Amino acid sequence: MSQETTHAHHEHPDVVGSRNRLGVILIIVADVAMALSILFVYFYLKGQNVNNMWLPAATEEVPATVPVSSMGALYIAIISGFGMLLNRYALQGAKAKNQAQLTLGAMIAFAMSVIGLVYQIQQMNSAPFTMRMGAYASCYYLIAGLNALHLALTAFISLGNWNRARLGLYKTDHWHVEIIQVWWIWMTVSAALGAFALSFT
Amino acid sequence: MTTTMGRTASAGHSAKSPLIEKLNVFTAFGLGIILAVVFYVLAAKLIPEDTDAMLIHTKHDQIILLAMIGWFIGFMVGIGALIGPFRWLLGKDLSHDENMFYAGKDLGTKRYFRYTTDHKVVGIQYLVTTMIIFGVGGILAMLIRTNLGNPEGGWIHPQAYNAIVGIHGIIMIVGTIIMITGPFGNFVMPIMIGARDMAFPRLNALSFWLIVAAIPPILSSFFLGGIMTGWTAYEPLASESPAGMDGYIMFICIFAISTMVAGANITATVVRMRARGMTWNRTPIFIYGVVASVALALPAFPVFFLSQIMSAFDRAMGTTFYNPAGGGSGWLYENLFWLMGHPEVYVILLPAIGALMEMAPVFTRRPLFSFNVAVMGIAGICGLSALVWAHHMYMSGWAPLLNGPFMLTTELISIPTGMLFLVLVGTLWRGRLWLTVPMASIYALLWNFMVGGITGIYLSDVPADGALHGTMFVTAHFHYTLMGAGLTGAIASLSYWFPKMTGRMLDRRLSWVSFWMVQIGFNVAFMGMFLVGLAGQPRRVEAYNAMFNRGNMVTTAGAYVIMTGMLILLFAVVDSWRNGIKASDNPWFAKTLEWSVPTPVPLENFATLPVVTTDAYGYGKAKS
Amino acid sequence: MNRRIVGAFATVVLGAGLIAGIGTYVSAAKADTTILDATPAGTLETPQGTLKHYTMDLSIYPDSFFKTSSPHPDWVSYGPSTNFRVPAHSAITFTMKQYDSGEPITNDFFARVAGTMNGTININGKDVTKVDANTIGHTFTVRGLSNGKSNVFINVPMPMVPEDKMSENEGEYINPTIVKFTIITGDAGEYVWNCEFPCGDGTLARFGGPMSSQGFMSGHFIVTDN
Amino acid sequence: MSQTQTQDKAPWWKRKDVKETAILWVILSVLLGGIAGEVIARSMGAPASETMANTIRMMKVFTWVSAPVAGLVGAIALKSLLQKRHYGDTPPAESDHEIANSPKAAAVWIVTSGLLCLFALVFGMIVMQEDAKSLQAPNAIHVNVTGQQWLWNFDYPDNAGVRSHDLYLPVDRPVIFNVSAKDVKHSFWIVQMGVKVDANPGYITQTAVTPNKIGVFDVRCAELCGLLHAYMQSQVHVVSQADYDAWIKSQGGRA
Repeated sequence: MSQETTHAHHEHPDVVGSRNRLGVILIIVADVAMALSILFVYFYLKGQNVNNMWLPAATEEVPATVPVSSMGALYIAIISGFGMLLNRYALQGAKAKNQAQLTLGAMIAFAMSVIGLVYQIQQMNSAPFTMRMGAYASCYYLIAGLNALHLALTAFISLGNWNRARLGLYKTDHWHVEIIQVWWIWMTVSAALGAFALSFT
Repeated sequence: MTTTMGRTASAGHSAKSPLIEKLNVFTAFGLGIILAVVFYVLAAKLIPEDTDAMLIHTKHDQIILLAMIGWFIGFMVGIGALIGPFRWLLGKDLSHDENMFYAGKDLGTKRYFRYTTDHKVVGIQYLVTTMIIFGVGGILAMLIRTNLGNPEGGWIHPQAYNAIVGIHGIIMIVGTIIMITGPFGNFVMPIMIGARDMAFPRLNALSFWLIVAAIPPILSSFFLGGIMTGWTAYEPLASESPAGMDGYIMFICIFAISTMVAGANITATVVRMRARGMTWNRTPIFIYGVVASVALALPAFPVFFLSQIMSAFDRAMGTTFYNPAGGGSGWLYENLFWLMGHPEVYVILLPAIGALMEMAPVFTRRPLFSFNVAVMGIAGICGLSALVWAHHMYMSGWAPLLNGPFMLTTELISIPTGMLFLVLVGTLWRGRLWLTVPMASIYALLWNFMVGGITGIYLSDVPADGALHGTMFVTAHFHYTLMGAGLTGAIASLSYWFPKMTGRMLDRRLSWVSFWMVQIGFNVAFMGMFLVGLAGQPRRVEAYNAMFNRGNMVTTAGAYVIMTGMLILLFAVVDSWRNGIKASDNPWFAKTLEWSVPTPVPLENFATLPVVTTDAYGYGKAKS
Repeated sequence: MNRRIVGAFATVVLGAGLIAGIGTYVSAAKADTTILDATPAGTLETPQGTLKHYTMDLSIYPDSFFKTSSPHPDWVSYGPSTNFRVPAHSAITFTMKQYDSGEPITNDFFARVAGTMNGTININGKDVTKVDANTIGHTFTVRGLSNGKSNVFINVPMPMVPEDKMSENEGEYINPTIVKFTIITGDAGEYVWNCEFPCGDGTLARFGGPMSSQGFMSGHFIVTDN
Repeated sequence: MSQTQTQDKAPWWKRKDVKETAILWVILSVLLGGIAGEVIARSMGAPASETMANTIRMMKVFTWVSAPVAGLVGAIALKSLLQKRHYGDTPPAESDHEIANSPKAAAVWIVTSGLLCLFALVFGMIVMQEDAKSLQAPNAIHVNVTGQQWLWNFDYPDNAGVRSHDLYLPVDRPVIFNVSAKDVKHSFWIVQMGVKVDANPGYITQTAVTPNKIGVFDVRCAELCGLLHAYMQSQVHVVSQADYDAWIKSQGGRA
């Protein structure tokens, strides 16, 4: 996500912008591949149900695993959605050369990513089972972990975005904000995918 | 090597933060080792002991993995990989002078030991690293072959033997993946398309230093009990293995990130930064090979990454993705692994064939035969290679009904592959063959890849796989494709682009000697391996029935010839690099752009960016 | 020209030397390099006539503290060595002191005796052909490659020592299960043995750790001529 | 092959070098097909089941089918090598023609390879069906195969309690193997019968074969399974039905 300005002094910002957008999209492609294979893992193990241990039966030392409701994951997706909208609001501000709107949107978007991250971690801590309790539990933590990772990354990016907006670095060109918008969209979609998977227990 | 004559203006590095100047490979290793030790000690102290209630003990793996993560963080911080992102975060983007410093301006040889962004420096760094990796893998190969000299093995203990086999496999796979896109894709490709640098120079440096950071973990696994799984790291065996497995996991995770970064970078460069007038029809075929390769790796390696993350969790957190006792499945791992694993072999092959197709017109002095078919072939291979993974699992019993469909997709791949053969022989036909090592390498590729391809047809067939799967036949088959075709292409590329990269010619006599020793030794060795495979010797065995002894002796003998040839090549490279014959700017009289720039190549390649008006294969048109 | 030939030659020599050095190091780096030889004990009447007789005494400890330098002192292990050398075409009588506790075995095929003289083993003085699959401590299972001469299969299950009898005074275990059995060796060759009772606690399928590492619960079983 | 067409008047197939290439093509194809086919048949040894016989026959056919392709590539490459060579530090004169492509040649090439693929596929499918027959055979006997690090053991469910380390089978009777593993992945492989299926922990996989030859054959593990993988081998004793029943009795089963 860093700006590559080695030769920007003799290149038009739009050229640099489109190049960076392509780069980010390609990296997102890789991330998509990973997210999709996580769905594959979830549904494959669910379908195989090896030794009937997808949701293990209760034994004296290990209590039975109870599937959590997928609402939690859905809330994460919704929070990300809000973040995306706010970043879009900031983008419109940048386009309209409205510094205040840009800064405000970027700030709240950052706040959203932090809220989402905290909430996701809280969910992981309050789950009624541990990772060791069978395939379902493992997969739940895998999906939650991916969300947490994405949200942490988003927090870093949107913090930088807010900071740069604050410093007025987007006066001349605002392609950073556009690219961050692309990332926010993927953030939301991936969270939604996780929620989709978890809605099947 | 390249000096740093850039634009003479603004040489003053006034506004630069001193931190950038301080960091280099030494600070990286220092910080990495320190953090590794710190993490190790803290983890050993803080992590609670395993209780007997736990079916899988995890403390040891947690300690080892944390130490390796510590190494990784320390190394990347120490090399300066995080400066860019944090400067972006703070809104203090790097100034032009700082970027020039990053690009290695006026740093002389120091730039080879820093986070240098100049694609030519990265290319040289990759070249040396690749040679080191092949050195390690080669040593392990010789140990394997020596141990197989007698049926009862025993020279090396089975545990060490399994570790050697596995690490030889994975480190050679990584070496062959980077052997062309790394050195030549970075050094030559941007010049070839008429660009001043890669699209994202800092990501370029990142992708290289990630590989350096990945190597210590895999080597450390020798001292952590080794890995007993072979390069495929099949589960659940990998969960049963000693802590050496953690080194493998760490190695793969870091390498996968590097591949992803490089893939995005190279693809963006080629798509967005080709010179004016370089339409897709005028883009050299080597570029297609490289882009196809990295574009294939881009979605493939994250899957591998994930499979190893899950292995790590199974080992260190007690999850049960793969452990059947907890509802896990080994078939899951196989699917994930081969979803990456089959595209990966074309990731290795395509740049090699692309490079040789690039050289064919130069050394036959006639146009590349049917450029479009070549592109179609490469595209076809890319498309199909994502649909064939399960032919590695015909015998795993995971879905017998799918064997038919996967047999179809697998055999279809022989069509685009055949197109590449057509292009090569079509270019040779009635050309004036300029007999150089690259020219001879084209013939070597035709033979080796033909053998590899036809044996592949047997293996793609389910009933035949019932007899051949898991035997030495498979081992010989993929050595013919990866080494006989891939590595041959890489060595040809080395002698072809050596003049541009080093300013000197690769010693002709020595490289011929090495060429013949490697090719003859290779064919002797792996023909012998085909025979024992057909006769029923399993792969990856430390001892075997006496009936296979003769074939194994042949293979071992061949292996020693290869070793000699490779060592001669090593000397030729080192010697020619230091005091070989000075090369002209265009010793092969080729028409691609990289030969139009002076040697050594100036910092930003082109004083003025070129404009392309025709493809690079206009040979043989002189008299018409 | 001259210099190049010399240089190339030197590189080859150095490279080969390096490989040889590493190879020697690796082949020497074994956790258990010792080999235990059978001790002669006259002759023995066997179903196959009178054969030279040898004896071999082994112990199985719940840990490997007895080893001077063990990377994992807490791992279960055979002792005093894990590599045995016995002469071909002769009768070998093993006396095994099994000091470890046990559990039901995962695959009760290995609770059956196979490959010993008369198909029996002697446990604490009683001859038996199979033992209770729920009280196995370890097994001693020898096999070779499947080609004619060396297709050998010997399986000797060893009952556990009940936890309460496993009392220990200053590192000395007492009350072992004593298992005696005689095997008749075939042709010379290199065979292997390992324990088929999963005793690698805390590893997957309990077959990692000592079960999958050299020098603990597996080793070489070398049959030599004369 | 039409990529040899050039500007001059004579039809391309009349040209001298084309004719020589054609001859070379025939010679190479015969050599490759003959030698490779022979080597394969010899190294794979005498089959002990129809499955293995089919496999060997099929591999020979594939060899003969792909030999002409390899032969053609070889012929063109060799002919070009024999025609105009150049040594030295400076490039040769430009080649005397400039054919940059030949749609006809490409089309012929692609269609041909497509047809060969189709042939290989159909042929393989047919053999697959043949091999699958034993799996449906009504008179088949069942054997439960268990892989455990690092040994095989065999149960004969038709005679409860009969178990063995070496596999005993009656000749000319279909056998269905139900294969599983105790710990990690193994691969159950009867070498001379050309059947193989992985033994997966947590799953039961099936394969079947009809041994048609009395003798002693090999079972090997074909999937790296850890420390002593190399030694994970057993023998298969294929005996007459009478001997088989006798053996079952001797093991305490009622045949």
